[in-house]
Amino acid sequence: MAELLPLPEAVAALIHDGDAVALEGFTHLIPFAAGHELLRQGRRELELIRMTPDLLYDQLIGMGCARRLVFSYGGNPGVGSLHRFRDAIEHGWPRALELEEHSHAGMANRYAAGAADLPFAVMRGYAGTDLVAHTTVGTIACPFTGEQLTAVPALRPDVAVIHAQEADRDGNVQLWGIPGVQKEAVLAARRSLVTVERVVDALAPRPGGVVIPGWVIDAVAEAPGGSRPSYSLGVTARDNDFYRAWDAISRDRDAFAAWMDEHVLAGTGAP
Amino acid sequence: MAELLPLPEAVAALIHDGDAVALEGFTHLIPFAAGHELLRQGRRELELIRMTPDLLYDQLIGMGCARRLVFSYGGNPGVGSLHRFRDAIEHGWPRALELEEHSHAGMANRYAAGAADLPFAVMRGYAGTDLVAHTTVGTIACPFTGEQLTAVPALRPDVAVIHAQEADRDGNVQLWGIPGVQKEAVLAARRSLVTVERVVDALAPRPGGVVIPGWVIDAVAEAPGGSRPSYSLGVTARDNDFYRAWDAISRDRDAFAAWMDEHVLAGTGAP
Amino acid sequence: MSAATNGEVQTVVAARRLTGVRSVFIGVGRPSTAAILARMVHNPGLVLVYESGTIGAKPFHVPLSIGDGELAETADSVVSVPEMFNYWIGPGRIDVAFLGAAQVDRFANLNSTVIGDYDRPRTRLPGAGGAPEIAASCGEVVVVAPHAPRTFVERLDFLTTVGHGDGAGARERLGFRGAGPTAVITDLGVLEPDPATKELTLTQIHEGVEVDQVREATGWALAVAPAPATTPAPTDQELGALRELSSR
Amino acid sequence: MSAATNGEVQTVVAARRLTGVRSVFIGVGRPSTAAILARMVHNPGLVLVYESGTIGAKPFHVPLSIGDGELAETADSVVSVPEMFNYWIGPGRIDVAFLGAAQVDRFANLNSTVIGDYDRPRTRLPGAGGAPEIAASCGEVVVVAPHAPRTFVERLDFLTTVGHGDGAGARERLGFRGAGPTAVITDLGVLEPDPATKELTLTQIHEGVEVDQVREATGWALAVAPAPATTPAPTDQELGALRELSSR
Repeated sequence: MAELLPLPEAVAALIHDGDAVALEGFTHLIPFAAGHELLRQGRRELELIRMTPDLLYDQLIGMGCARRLVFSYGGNPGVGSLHRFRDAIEHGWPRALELEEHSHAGMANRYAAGAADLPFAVMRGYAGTDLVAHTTVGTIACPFTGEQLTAVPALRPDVAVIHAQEADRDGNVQLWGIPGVQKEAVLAARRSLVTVERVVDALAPRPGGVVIPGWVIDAVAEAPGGSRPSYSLGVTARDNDFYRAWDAISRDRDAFAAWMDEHVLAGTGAP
Repeated sequence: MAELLPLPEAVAALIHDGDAVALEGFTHLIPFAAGHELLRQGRRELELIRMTPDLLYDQLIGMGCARRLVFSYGGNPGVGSLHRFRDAIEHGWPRALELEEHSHAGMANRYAAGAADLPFAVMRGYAGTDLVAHTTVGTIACPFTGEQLTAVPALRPDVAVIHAQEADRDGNVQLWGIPGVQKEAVLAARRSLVTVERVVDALAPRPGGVVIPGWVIDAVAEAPGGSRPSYSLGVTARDNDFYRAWDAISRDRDAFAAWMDEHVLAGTGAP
Repeated sequence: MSAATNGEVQTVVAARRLTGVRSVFIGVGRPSTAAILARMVHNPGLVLVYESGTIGAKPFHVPLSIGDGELAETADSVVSVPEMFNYWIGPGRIDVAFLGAAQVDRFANLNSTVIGDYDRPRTRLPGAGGAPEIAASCGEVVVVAPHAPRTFVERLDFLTTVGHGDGAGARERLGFRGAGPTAVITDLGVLEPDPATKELTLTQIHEGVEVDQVREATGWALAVAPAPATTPAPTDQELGALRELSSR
Repeated sequence: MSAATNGEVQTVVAARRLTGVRSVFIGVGRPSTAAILARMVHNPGLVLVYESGTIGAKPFHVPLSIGDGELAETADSVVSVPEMFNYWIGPGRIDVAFLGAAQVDRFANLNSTVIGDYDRPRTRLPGAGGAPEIAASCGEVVVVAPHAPRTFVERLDFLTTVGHGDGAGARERLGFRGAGPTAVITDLGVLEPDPATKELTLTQIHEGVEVDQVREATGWALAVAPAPATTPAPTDQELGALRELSSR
């Protein structure tokens, strides 16, 4: 049953050094506030899992808290490179980063298998690519037709963290807009934390609303604006200017460190 | 692209003798009007596919249009037996009925595999039961853990028929309330027909709304009340009294035939 | 208040079993009545899950079908049938499942498929529905069935749903997640699997019922606990709530 | 109106390619601009599908990301990422997919993973994203890329996405559903796979571009059609709409 906790307490209780952590949200609803809290608490040696690392993982990687990254697309959408991600992979700065790389279809199916508590998922994919030699996939034959298909191993993060528009006082969560893989991530993970724009007395059913019952969530933390510079449809807008500005901030190691000191570590919680 | 057609034309165009036809709807939104039209047009030798045969398939089976039935639960929910279904299986009346029987989990995964155009789905199920010897299932080993799991073959009906609350003039369909396996059935089938309570100028997004774009549907037919005695949430209510009354109507072959003559074949379209 | 019928006692015992439980998976009929009663009396926060995809339904009336509109309208979340089985039942997220059956054997295996031969059945029953996977995966299973020799049989005509298979260790060999049947609640008493052998044992009888009467209603040589408990009579609150619910 | 730049011509040619097409799968950047332009000028009913799960999006602005709010707010249907890949892309429901890449080879295979060695890359690129399965399954693929020797290479540093593999028959051997790349649209012209060998062949050049200029911008000995067509200049309507769109 979800406990309503202040964000620092929720992060302290649920995310530990060395954990495999999936902070999910597909462009929309990226849990920046939770990621920043994790940085302020100095979590280390994390395995970071996320389909689209985006700016949040660029920040976590640049700050050196990740040992390993599991992902499928590491870019600044519509802008260009994630410079901290590149610096870690190209130059090992601030530390070497182990990679496990998949396609989007592979990652989505890995989460779905995790949510179903199956050890793997079947799909068509990866065939003929160099990814096969550099990641974890298998082949599997259909027992009815003999057709060869691809198997991907289930993802079972230690912790999933997502952001949603609202929760009620029992910790039932509702998100709407692009749903991504957030439900799958929560159901696949051993523990889960949901940050929300607001806590309400009762969830009003919404078009496109995805409701995750509180009894499959460990903690809910109120974090208004907690997805900025990403967005929470209907509450905040995507800060596309910041996504563009990040290119310059993140290109230089010192500029990055200074920005993180001022905007994240100082604890304002602003992006 | 969905064509808006009168129901008789849609049924004539899309459903042929000998087809494998899935009329879906899980308690809710059962496409009775389409099934009755199919009876009036005298379709024969059908393979009827449906998780829960319900009263509609009791009627189709009792009228002798089914050669084969693929299903997972053949009861009158909360009332008891489906007497026409039983009579066909127990006494071959009005004709013998070939069965392929699964569990709900198996059928749901078979539809999902069909919708994904995969030849099979992986699940945990059937293990240890007598169903294994009487249906089509296989076993499959996880290529990563070695765990033995169950494989079920994809369902690819020739035609799927579902009922929804509304469609717009481009044939985009919206249903809400219990969604069952209707989206999967439409996506798994080669052809599809959706009957709707009403055609509207524009679909207004609804809580719980499942929208199926018109370009994956072949025909949409307006059929107000077309799910009765099942129901269309927010438009009609489930006629529980009729479900209870069906027990007596269907128990006797002659009473059944008389009822069908009067209420279905005469063309009133009432249940 | 008039004395409780054995059927009412059966429902109340089933409802009591849901005290302190988070979630219950239910079909229609008595199990549904018991679960709604539990929400009224024993466990107001109980999460009702129906295989139609309604999670956290709060029906005011006992639904006739598992897909009545009231279930969808009052649920916390309504999901598709594939999601229900793959994301909710399969991974064992539901604590207790209530199941019924036409035949139950001494290891609480269930038949809901046929009486007689599969290909030429004397009585064709509805079939498996969700039961095999529900019984394999939910935290535990409570069977609710009327106590009669034709129901409690020496040998099932068809094994639709595995309870404890051929006894201790069977579920583990099949790789099942849940604990399996922990109780069979009838209109005469309660059978529970022996901790060592998993054979159903009469551990509780309802007021006014004799042990011999239960033996006679059972199609095999029923194991009986040294001193079966007597079911505590339904309280006025329980019986009042049950009757009020049934009258809605 | 001032003359079209080569980049504008590239966008217009990509947009024209969507005439008469039902659905297109697009990422951000020029492909997104081209698809929105196509809805404005060539194909008002075109269904735009983004991997964020938005089906039938009708953006007024060119989105910066594939998940901008406007895409969700204007879509006919918004689905989860697993559903997008499993129910929509994998079964080949989308007619055309626009893809970009850092490297393209003579069989229209694509690299968006690394420049240099995988374990010690000179340049780490974003990675596969949805491209491998999109290219395998969508009806056909149109590659949109800037024409330069570092992009059009003799040998990919990493094969992220299969176009035509090692030539004719490769896709069939891999069991792919879609036809694969049918065109590579650059700022200099259009390359199309030879029907027999699947090797990319220059079949069309933009106005003012010389064949030799295209050869020099290609890292392999480029096959050239006997008489490459000249791209019809963007019409005033096309160019006006494109510039108006870009200014929104």
